Amino acid sequence: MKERKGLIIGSVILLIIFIGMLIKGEPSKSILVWIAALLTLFIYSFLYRDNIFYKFAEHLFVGVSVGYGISVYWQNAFIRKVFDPLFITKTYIVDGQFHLWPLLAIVIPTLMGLLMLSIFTKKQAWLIRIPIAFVVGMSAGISVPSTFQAYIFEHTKNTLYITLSISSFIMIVGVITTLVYFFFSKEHKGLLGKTANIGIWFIMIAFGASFGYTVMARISLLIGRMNFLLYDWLGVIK
Amino acid sequence: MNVLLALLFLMQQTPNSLPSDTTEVIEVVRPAPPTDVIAMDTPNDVGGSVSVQWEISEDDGKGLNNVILYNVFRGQSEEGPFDYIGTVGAGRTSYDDQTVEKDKVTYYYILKAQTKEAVESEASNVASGKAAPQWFHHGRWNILILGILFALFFAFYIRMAKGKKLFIRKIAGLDAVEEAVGRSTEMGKPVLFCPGIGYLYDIATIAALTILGRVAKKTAEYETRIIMPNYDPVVMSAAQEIVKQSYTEAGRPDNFNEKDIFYLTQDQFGFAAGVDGIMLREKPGAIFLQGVFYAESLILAETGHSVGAIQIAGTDRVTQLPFFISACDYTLIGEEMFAASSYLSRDPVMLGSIKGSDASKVVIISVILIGAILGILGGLNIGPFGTWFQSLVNWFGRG
Amino acid sequence: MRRQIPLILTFLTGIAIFIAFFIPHKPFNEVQDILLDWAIIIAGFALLLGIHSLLRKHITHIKKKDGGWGYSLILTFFFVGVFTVGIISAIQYKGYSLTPGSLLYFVYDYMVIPLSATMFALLAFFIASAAYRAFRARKLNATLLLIAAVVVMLGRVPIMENAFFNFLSRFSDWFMFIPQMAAKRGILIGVALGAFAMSLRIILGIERTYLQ
Amino acid sequence: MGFWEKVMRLDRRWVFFLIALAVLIPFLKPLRLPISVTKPVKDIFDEVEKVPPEGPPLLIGTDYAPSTAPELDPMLYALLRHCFATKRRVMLVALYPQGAGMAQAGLDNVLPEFPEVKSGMDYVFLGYQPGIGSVILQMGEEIRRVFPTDAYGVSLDSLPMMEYIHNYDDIAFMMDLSGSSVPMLWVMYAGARYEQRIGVGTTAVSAAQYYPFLNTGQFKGMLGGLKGAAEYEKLIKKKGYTEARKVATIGMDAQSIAHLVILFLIIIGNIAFFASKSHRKKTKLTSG
Repeated sequence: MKERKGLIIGSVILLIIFIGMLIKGEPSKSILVWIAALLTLFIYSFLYRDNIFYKFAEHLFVGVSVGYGISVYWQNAFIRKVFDPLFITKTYIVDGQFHLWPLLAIVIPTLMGLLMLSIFTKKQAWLIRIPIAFVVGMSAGISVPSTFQAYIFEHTKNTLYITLSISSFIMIVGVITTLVYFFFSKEHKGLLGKTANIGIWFIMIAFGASFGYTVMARISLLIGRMNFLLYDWLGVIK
Repeated sequence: MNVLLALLFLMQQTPNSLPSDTTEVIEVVRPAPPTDVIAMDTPNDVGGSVSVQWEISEDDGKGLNNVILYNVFRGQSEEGPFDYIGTVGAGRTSYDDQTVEKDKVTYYYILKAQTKEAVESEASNVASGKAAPQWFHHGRWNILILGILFALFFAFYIRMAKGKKLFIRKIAGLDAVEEAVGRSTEMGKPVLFCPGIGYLYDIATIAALTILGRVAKKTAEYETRIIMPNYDPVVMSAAQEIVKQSYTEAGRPDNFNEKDIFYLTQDQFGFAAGVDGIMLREKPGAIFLQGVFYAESLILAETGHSVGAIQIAGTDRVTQLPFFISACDYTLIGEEMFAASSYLSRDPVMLGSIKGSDASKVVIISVILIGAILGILGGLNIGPFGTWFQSLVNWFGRG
Repeated sequence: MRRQIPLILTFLTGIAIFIAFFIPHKPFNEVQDILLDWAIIIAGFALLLGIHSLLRKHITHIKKKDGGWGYSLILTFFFVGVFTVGIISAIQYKGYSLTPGSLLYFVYDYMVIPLSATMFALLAFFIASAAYRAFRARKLNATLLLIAAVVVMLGRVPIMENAFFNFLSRFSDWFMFIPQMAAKRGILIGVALGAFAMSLRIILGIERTYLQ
Repeated sequence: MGFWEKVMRLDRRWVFFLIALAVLIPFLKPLRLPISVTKPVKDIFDEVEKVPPEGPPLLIGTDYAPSTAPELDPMLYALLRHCFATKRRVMLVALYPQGAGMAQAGLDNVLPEFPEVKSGMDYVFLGYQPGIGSVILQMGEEIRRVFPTDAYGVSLDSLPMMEYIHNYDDIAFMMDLSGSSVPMLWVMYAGARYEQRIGVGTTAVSAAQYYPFLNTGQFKGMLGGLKGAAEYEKLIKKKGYTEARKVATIGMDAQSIAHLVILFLIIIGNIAFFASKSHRKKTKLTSG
């Protein structure tokens, strides 16, 4: 309970600092800046605990982003890829000649899309599996060659840039032991176990290092927001 | 990659006017033209493109050192006339003419070097070439070969596996699924499954959905509520089907509530804000963060931790793994997540494919080891190892 | 039937894209782009399901007037509002509603971006709390995590100008380039093999959880 | 529960509070932690010093978006202040769609401090053009070909400053601010083909990948992250050019303090962990 009290006092101090600055500084006269600043504070209030301000900002954010997303998607999916080619540019008519294939290339996906809506019927709801099966099959087909290209070949090749140095040695040991850690079909005992252990050390060191490396970028984000609050909104700093 | 894309983009662009009008030339010192121009079909394409190659001008980087550009011209016959088609910078020795209208028709090319003062050299020799489409991408042999080899491993091990009991090493994060759902049930709290912000065409999302199937079966058995906010509506639809099926298999189809698997928003941080809100209000006892995650990973995992849930995370995005490792109780690292469906089902055929994947790993490790040995021997200038090493690296670098 | 058709479709789509990858000749060169377009169109329809799912949930809340229905009202209001703005902008700019100067662009600039930036910046707090909790020398693995993080963090903000910090700064860069990269490559090759196995299982119809 | 156990289970909101203070305090009361100027930054400063006042301009590329603005904006401000305070001319160009907004925001921020600086006389803002590589190449021939007008629609020919400026020959130094791969394109096209001298300003995360290009001289210098910007601010201050608020220096203070706070928390957490562990062992021994 005592700890709670301390926290409340801490939060109140922060609030007082802000109110003090609001009085002392030259707050922005733009309503947009005020709205953005208040929403920023609303969202940060959730660091203390869930409250009505955060709930308000959260629901506003979800509502706005869905409305925005559907507007953009509407445009990209329906207007550009279905409506325009079907009725405006008529891609299936070239030099006055009718071509079946370009028409099918619009009609087939539209029909598959309509099958998504089969979920609303009770009996034919299974039809939704057809578009899902199509998308999954497509992703599997794309993933096979691209994983080879982008991951296996790229990383094997880059590992093989070898010089006679400690760095090269560490690189090779690191890649191999990490790969050994991902052996699933053998129990990690004996030599395999030891190698896999070195692999997990490498993984842990790597995770620690990239964690530490990222701190700066994250703090930068907060500095950016703080600058907005103190400079653009409150005008306390020149 | 970005640089490559930009380069491709640049190649399609041509300056919209010709740098040829020079009105006040006082003394014209013409640079030497490029030499040994050859033209040939651009390999591994759909046709409509001819590659022109040449040796740089005597005054490019040496001699007068005043060449800054090469202008490429194309004609229908050896005598011309030649039309300007594009420009590349000094030092470059090739240009892909992608504006060829007809395949299998011979075109003629000449080049001229150009200086900063817009003085052009004499024309180079005339080269001729035809464009043609190809039926096989020769730069991708390596992918086809390795792909077939690995696929054969899979076929072999799947065939071997039928009807056998296969070993698979312990994956702590997956063993914890039952514990997590069980604890949630004891506390009378729901289970939250978050598939991240991937689409159904991310393999990691599909892997997450297979995990969802097992989790849902457990929640059905324990009669615990499962909540799943979604980023992609296609994933939502698939998830609804999966959970419904899991509940039917567990003999409790009536407990399935479609409304608990709902769409939230397709905005990265809007989604994070929404899921945070759900965590704070529903106070789930177990949280599964499985799939594709970007910066929101830590926002979700820290909020999840603050409500006291057991958290099991998993993703193939390496940049986010450090945050899951530090904030969650269990984390499936990369491939562990793809192995999950085999691990959880214990189906011999599925486990066979895991064995196939391990065999492929042995191949890659061997390649790296052999490469390292060749590289060291090559580095010490012993025998032909250096060249062998180079060809190995090149083989991996093609395509 | 209800199972076979989807499985066959998955097989055919997967194989078609895989084969097309190796053939630059027409019409194979376009297969992947066309099918990706199809997926976008399908996703467009699926979005209708998403909107239905979201609105049904919140409209029921509002109708029942149960706890927090006011927030559901806010969400619905802003959704409808921004959606209307999107339609107006689309009409105004002939389908290109995101043209700078349009109302939708304004919403993006003044609402979506600042709210995203604010949520994003929460990470500054969370990265600190996660570090405090996780970086304890419990076991060897956790200790390695801790040491690597501390070394790199010290290398990032040289507090003093001396040889030690100069070395640390260089060392943390080396750390990112060599040991960090090594493990990352190992994980990524593993991910690629796992994804390859998963894709094969899907194409061959062994993995069918997603089609339950 | 002993003291150390309490520390171990410290409410995470205290951590949030400390981080908030760590970032807030430097804004209110700059600490001016010592910043040592590194060579890549000094090189950039020297290059800008070599730009002749009222002569050929410094070209600044603003190829970044709001997500990297916290790190790159301070560089833009510092460069603009450096030039405006010393009567050096500036040209701004954006090859990144959102970059034009960033450049305009930068000008809006800095211009009030220099009432005598006029668009078209002392600086020209070219605006945005799509097609990164080809724009860079064409600017090497004639800037007017790609940018017939400036960002405000005024013909370049009517701007006094542009009278003798046609291509890279007339530009003293080029500085690209970007967290993406655009600086590499500047090096490949403007640098390699037109021998334009180029410097880069980038985020702390991307900085590491540019070091090799500093060694080869393809980039004449580099500002890396907030730290680079802070060092640059220090150099301008030392020359007495401006008294303006030093965004990056404040930011760097905040960075250092926040990093120290996190390191301190990690250390305290570990002390608490071991202290409470040994405490528990002792109690076990006595009771057993």
